Amino acid sequence: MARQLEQLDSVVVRFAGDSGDGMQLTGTQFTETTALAGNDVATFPDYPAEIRAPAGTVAGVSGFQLQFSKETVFTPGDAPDVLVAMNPAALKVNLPELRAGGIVIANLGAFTKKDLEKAGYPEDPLPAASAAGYRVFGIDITAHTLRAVEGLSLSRKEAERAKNFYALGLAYWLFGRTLDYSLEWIREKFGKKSPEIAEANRRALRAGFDFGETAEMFDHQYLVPKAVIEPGRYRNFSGNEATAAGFAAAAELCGLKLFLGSYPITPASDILHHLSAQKHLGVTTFQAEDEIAAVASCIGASYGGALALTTTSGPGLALKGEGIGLALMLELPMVIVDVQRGGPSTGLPTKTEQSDLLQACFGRHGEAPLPVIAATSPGDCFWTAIEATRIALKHMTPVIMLTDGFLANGTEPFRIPNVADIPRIPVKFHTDPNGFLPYARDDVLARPWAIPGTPGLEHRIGGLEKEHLTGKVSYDGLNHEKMIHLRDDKVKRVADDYEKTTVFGDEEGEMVVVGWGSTFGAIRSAVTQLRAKHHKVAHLHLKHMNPLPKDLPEVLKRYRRVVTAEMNLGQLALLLRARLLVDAKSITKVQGRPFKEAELAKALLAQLETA
Amino acid sequence: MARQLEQLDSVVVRFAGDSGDGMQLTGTQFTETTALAGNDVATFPDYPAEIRAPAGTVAGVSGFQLQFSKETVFTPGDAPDVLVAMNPAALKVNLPELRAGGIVIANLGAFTKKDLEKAGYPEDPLPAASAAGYRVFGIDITAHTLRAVEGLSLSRKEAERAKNFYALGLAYWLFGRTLDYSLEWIREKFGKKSPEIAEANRRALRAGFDFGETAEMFDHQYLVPKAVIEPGRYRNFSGNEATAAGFAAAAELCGLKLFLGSYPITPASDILHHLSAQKHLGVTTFQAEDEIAAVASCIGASYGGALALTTTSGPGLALKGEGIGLALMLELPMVIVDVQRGGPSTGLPTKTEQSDLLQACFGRHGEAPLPVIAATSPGDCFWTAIEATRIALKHMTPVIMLTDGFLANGTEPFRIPNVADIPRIPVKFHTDPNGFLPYARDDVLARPWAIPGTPGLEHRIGGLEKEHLTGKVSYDGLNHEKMIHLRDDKVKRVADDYEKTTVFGDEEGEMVVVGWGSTFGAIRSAVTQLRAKHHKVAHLHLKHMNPLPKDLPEVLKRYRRVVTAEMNLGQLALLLRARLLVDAKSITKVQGRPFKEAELAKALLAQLETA
Amino acid sequence: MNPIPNVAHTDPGLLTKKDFASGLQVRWCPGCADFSILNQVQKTLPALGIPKENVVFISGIGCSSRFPYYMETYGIHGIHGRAPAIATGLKVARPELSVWVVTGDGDALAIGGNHFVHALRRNVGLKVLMFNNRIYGLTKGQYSPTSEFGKKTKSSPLGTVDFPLEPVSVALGVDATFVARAIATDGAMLGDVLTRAAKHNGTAFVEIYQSCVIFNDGAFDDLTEGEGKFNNRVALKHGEKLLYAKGTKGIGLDAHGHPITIDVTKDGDSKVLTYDETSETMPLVLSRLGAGLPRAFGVFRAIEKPAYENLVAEQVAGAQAKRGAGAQSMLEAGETWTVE
Amino acid sequence: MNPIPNVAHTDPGLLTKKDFASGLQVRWCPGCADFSILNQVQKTLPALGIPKENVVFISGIGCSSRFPYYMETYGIHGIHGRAPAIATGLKVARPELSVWVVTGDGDALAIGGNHFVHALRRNVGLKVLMFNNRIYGLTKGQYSPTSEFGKKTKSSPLGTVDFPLEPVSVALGVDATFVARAIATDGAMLGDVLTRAAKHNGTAFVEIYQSCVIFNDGAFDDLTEGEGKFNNRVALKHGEKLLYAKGTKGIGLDAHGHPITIDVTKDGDSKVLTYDETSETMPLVLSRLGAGLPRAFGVFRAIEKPAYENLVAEQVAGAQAKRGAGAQSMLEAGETWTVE
Ligand SMILES: Cc1ncc(C[n+]2csc(CCOP(=O)(O)OP(=O)(O)O)c2C)c(N)n1
Ligand SMILES: Cc1ncc(C[n+]2csc(CCOP(=O)(O)OP(=O)(O)O)c2C)c(N)n1
Ligand code: SF4
Ligand code: SF4
Ligand SMILES: [Mg+2]
Ligand SMILES: [Mg+2]
Repeated sequence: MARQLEQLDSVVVRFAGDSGDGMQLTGTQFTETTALAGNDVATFPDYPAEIRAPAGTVAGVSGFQLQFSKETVFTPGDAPDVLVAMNPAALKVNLPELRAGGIVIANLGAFTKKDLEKAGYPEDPLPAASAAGYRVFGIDITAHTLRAVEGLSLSRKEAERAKNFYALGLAYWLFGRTLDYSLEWIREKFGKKSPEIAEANRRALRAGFDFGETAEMFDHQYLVPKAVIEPGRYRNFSGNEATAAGFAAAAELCGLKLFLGSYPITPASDILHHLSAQKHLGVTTFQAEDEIAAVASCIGASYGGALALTTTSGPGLALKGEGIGLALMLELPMVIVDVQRGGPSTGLPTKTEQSDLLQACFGRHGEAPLPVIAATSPGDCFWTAIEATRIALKHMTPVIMLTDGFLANGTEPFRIPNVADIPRIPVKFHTDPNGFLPYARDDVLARPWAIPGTPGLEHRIGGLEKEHLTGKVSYDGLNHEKMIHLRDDKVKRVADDYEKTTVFGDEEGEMVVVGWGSTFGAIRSAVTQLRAKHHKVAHLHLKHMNPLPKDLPEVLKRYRRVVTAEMNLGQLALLLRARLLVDAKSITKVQGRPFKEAELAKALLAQLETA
Repeated sequence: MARQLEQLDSVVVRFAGDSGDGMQLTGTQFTETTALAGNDVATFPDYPAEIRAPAGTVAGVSGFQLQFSKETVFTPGDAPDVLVAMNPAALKVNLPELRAGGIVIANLGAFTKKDLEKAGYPEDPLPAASAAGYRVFGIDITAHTLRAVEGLSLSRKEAERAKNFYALGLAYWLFGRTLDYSLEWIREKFGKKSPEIAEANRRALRAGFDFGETAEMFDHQYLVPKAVIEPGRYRNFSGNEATAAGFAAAAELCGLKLFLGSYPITPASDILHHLSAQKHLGVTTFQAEDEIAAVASCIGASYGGALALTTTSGPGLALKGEGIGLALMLELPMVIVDVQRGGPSTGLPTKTEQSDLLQACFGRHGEAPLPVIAATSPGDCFWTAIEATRIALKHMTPVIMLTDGFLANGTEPFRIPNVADIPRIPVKFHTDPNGFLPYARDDVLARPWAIPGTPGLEHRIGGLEKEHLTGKVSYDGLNHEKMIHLRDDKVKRVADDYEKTTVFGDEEGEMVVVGWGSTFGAIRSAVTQLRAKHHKVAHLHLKHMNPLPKDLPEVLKRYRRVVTAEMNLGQLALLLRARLLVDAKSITKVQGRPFKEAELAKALLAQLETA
Repeated sequence: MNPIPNVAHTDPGLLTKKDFASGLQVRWCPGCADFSILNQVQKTLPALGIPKENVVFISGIGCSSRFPYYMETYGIHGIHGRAPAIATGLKVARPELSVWVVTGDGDALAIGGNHFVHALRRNVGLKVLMFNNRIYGLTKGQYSPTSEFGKKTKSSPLGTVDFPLEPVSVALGVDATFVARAIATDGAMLGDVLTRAAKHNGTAFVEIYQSCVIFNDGAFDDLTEGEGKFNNRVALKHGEKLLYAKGTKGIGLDAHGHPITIDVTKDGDSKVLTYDETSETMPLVLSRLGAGLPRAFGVFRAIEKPAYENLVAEQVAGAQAKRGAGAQSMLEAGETWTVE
Repeated sequence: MNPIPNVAHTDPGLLTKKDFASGLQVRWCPGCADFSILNQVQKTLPALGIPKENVVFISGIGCSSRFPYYMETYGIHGIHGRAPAIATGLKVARPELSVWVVTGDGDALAIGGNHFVHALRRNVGLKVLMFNNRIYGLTKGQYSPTSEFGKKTKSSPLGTVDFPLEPVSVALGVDATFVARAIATDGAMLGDVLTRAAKHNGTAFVEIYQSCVIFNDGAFDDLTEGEGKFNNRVALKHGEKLLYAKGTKGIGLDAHGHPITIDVTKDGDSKVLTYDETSETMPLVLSRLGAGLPRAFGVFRAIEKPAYENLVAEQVAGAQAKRGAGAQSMLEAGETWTVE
């Protein structure tokens, strides 16, 4: 049957089901096929907080949303156009977010009375959804899958598990994709190890696709034309993968051994996982007994001449404060990655937030300044890792790199660079014993790195205040003040290397929206919307949170209003006010989820309407 | 011989010697006698960083400075008028600070060649000091003392140890004091236990006094008339003693058991020492294995219904960050005292600084606001402890109280209040199981305190985000945002109870100098000096650092300039800029020592001269 | 004056297992051995004669540390590793409460190792239940301080190079007064140990082998499956001979004091050690049974020593009795003078 | 590519004690036993055959932790309690260095207890010297985790109610591979132990009794003064009988494996234990010698086990040998596609 082929600029799809339903895999497969087909894509996986919440309950729902488009995509999209709901709980959690008139594909096989009860539905919600204007397609995916895999020697449980591939197949059909990529993936992943399971998944995938093609259920297929994308080789990159790869590349660029000292914590653990699988690159990973030991081990490793890295999330950063203070006093290079999550305390550990900015800037006793930089997208984590390393090594200082749960788990297509083409990071250990002074300073105020094993440079350093040049313990008040200022100036000089601050949009005008970190996409989209409505607005996205760019005051001055959009209570706004004395207002959202483009656009519009 | 009696408004005396010379005792005795004689007094003890630096070296010098006056005294004074130097090292360290033409009393017995060498003097410095215009009195205090105690059955070492009383006696004579107070003290302290030592000290004291009277060395005696002091009973109070007493009193005022969980750290340890000696008041002290355990034990104690207190200094506050975050999430009352010292890292552990303000305000992950208050003088630590307790209990929140090394060890005469006359601190445990909701809120947004042991109120709390009202774990984004705002509002409401902000000096004018903490005295004096020169300036001293007083913007607006004076790089200025968007400039000093009145006055004057 | 409510306590005699279930849906993975422990704890509590409102469960972070939510008692779900310190504060402030700590092998021995050790050496009256699944469950499968050497996990894809801790040895090394080991799924054994732990004066440490079906399935199969139950386990019973393998084997000592197996069927049981849980050294030896010897379960050590919270309270009470005073006394201590 | 300088090392054969003195004025109190240890360490090092530039001393905070400043080697004066963790990072990054940790009883066992324990159980090749003066010296006299029960100090004016830790037991409880105890002022004993510690593969833990003349004077007098030297001390010597009191007494075991005194003059030495420092249990027993028995000194345990840093390095080297690659491989892992 020939269907109507509708062309769309962009589509948002969300796959949702129980944690055990394999929705993350479905989402990833769909994303990669879509990217291969030439669309630009952004994703947002959303896990439940519990390891295994009771099956079928609202707490156990796992979701994966993606947006793909013929234009550049900055966010995983606001409201899904299509929701695949593998059970009633998934429907319950996700239906409220679907756009008006959106498509629901529901697995009727999981809409039994018991399932409805577990989800807390008194009755079947699908009729009401239809009545509310959603286009609801109820399909017994479970039964169709079981039928498709009949004859294979699988338990019922194993057979049923293929149903995510059925849903995937159907989704592929709906958007005119081919099955090639996933078929190849199945072959590689299961082909040898479990040929029966491979076959089940293959059959389910095809069955889903064929159902779309055959059954007279759908009267539309959708086509999203190819985006114009910079030529090159691409991959999907999550922020945590990109961070791990970034530091591996940075180690190569500076020629040092990468030493990761870390203690597992959600959502940062994956960086440890990725890097612990890279021993063949010469990477050393040390799973410490706690976060304090992790940062302390980095102090030792850095003193020994390694590229020292520690990765954590908010609670871990809190624990590392004292150790970072020592690193700063010793003026040893290292990078501390904080993958921010919902706080305070244990907070919402699997959700995203940007609320550690002030802790990163001020969370140490004494005058303890250090550079803080933030990644703006999953792929940008790669580049930010290299930049953090560059700063740490050039300026002999610990550097805090901020990412967040959204960046860490979200993915985006990433153009693969050639590591060999990236500028090296020069490092020179001091070796000359002649007139060696451990706290002498070069033109950026960095002190020499003199590592154990070098004859004639034996010296002692420590957390007590040290004498300028000699590094000896000094209790002298004037020396202390001098050193406080030196350390402060040293960090300030990091800004000398920044590129000129650029904005997206109008070079001057009504409003500049300042963002940092993972809100990049939402702000870019919202500002684009506003500009389409002929507002003179711009988007300025900060990467360097401390020190701030020197030309920032001058840029901000060109706009009547300065507004920040942040997933906290306005921490960047506070920083801008404190440092630049600009009346920055903030649009905040602290719901464990990124801004939606529309809600942000609306909030920005409201700002424009204020006096 | 009759001497000329010179009347002075105020005098600054510094006693200095080797750590083993007993200068702290000499200083304390002199202070108390002086206070008893009716002067107002402020003191500044200055210990060496080492336990026992090598005797006779510059590193081992211990000093005690005091200022006494017929007016109210706000600081221990800038430059001493009189320096008592028990050895060359003491002279070397302290002479540069003596005011031009000041008096030096040097113990010639310790000016041997070897002593001079240890202090790093190539030759006897006394002639040069005379030539430089100081009035130098060289006396062989050691020999005089030994002669005075001849005949007692003491070792030479014991005999020599009395020489600080000789110096004290001489100082008493110089300022027309009586020996009564110190004689009584010697009797009480040594009378029974070691009558020989008591006798030695007595004889040395008298010998010093008599030497002044008899020898024709001094042609002046000095008289500082009595100050007009509020009637009442007084004592000398160090900040740490006052803090300890403040919390003991607070416990009595609220009727709760005081639980102190602490880990020793300079300069906070004395609070632990004082309170561990108060078991007879029902005080429980727990010396924890580290600072994290200390704050954690407070969480347990507070959950159990005790008044929980933990005391520390900067590095300890850094370690407590995560625990404080939990307390904040559990909304349990407790007070965290940070006796600030020189940072960052181990820094200058025995010196004073005000550089933990931003850590106190922002040093936790997530949005984690809490009240921060600061004591302004040693005696004020008592009142601040009570205020901190009041806020913690009324608003069910952890409160950070900031003092510093200068307040902690410095003393001032303190008018002893009647604890019975201090307003009670009302506390009510929740007991009614009817409709009990652990996270319901009262009019100040405080939640009920329902302690274990109460039937029917069994409930679980934790660090995960909790549902409004029920306190159950909630992963809901909107609830999270609501709770973030509730916790923020709760802390903001603390400001509803503040008294009107007052200033010293002009109600409007050229400049308001804003201070906090231990700079009170220096700022007050400097502003007084400026006002004497007819500048329209005022001094505003903040006690509540977070939330700031609501009327602060309006008060600051009345002045053309807002200037802070702080012992850091301008942390309060940063806070004022961030919160109030005022262009606060800061005068900073980070030398491990408080401002001098004169240097501050000069810096303020310079501010007045800027555009 | 003390506003701590002086309440009439509920009658513990009326309590049943159900009274200790909070009603919250239990959210461990199906098959997780944590369920068995929850079940056994809820079974054990009613028999202890403690009013429910006097029971407090305090935990850190981890799958195991979700435990307090499922108990209808007072409880704190704390931060990672700090439960023993939180519990110490509570127990010292309120010695009359029954305070339980629930923790995992990571929570107690990685980040929380220090607080764990210090609670034990101080002999604070806490019941510390450590669920040992030899893995970090909540963070999805990294190795823990009790993971076997060479284990492949998410953070050790080539196998760990960390030598594991033996929790019972650690506890004995810091002079814990009550040390026991049990298996989550062996209800009878666990129930006995829990009851004895609850009645112990001072810190009672109970290591519970708990299988994590998701990230470390079958970790204890050699002890729970088939003949392993008999051949690989020896039960510690105070005053009884150390027999195992259905009585066919026993544990003795060689001349150097090293533990050896004795074939009882051949050599009789005269050389078999009679277990003494109060011995200074026997528990140490039994905690080190190496290759060829079974693992010991039950109570390793139980000795009498004053509990910390009582010592604290007695010192305070003693001081008060000698010299009761008010805070005014602190203000008036030392030298004072009067200005008229 | 690795810019770590490939230097010609100095000849360790030429080193003397003086070469290890930094020349900085030593700032402990006159009479402090820390001086004795410094002296002994500076004496021991030249004989070890290690180039001076390869020696690193890492400490925490405390009087003892000032140690690195006085050594003409590399050194870090760290933060309180974290020296073992700092040292672990260094040793793992640079296994060829000789890394020493100097710490106090507070630094190692109070705030630093966890790092201490984990360094030991991992068997990181560190030499950990713990100066045990049973007090916090630097902060002027509070009790420490090794202070005797009931001790009156600044923070325990009525006496402590904390039971102390026995550091050797703690170390054995976490399976340390080298555990020893010495007395600061007994140069010969300390020298022997330091030399053996330095040569040990893996963590060597040495507890050193060190008298603090200011805040805990005479703490070890029973072991160092008069007849106590003989009657209250037994020296552990591998393969030799455990004799003391000038050979008149010995240590044996009773039938339950409990240590007992044997009167050699009466009963001969046949029942006296021959010490085995590689035994699994004998060091445990010797660490628990209670009332009526002497304290043991010397090497309690010395066993062979691979050092952590070597295992780490071998794993990395093995992986590199199998599959050397550049970071580019991480970028290209997984699915990629090309846009033309
Ligand atoms: C300060 C801090 N660091 C790290 C974490 C992450 N974390 C939570 S639980 C856990 C380990 C859990 O292992 P275990 O204690 O064995 O408990 P299980 O889940 O196995 O029961 C970790 C590393 C955290 N919550 N807080
Ligand atoms: C985080 C932190 N907490 C507390 C302190 C204070 N402090 C310094 S050394 C010390 C204890 C020292 O005792 P010990 O380790 O026995 O060394 P000793 O001085 O006796 O040699 C303490 C509590 C600190 N420097 N840092
Ligand atoms: S992850 Fe393991 S320990 Fe955690 S709930 Fe699941 S089975 Fe239990
Ligand atoms: S205080 Fe004690 S340990 Fe510290 S240097 Fe002095 S004598 Fe030695
Ligand atoms: Mg575990
Ligand atoms: Mg000590």
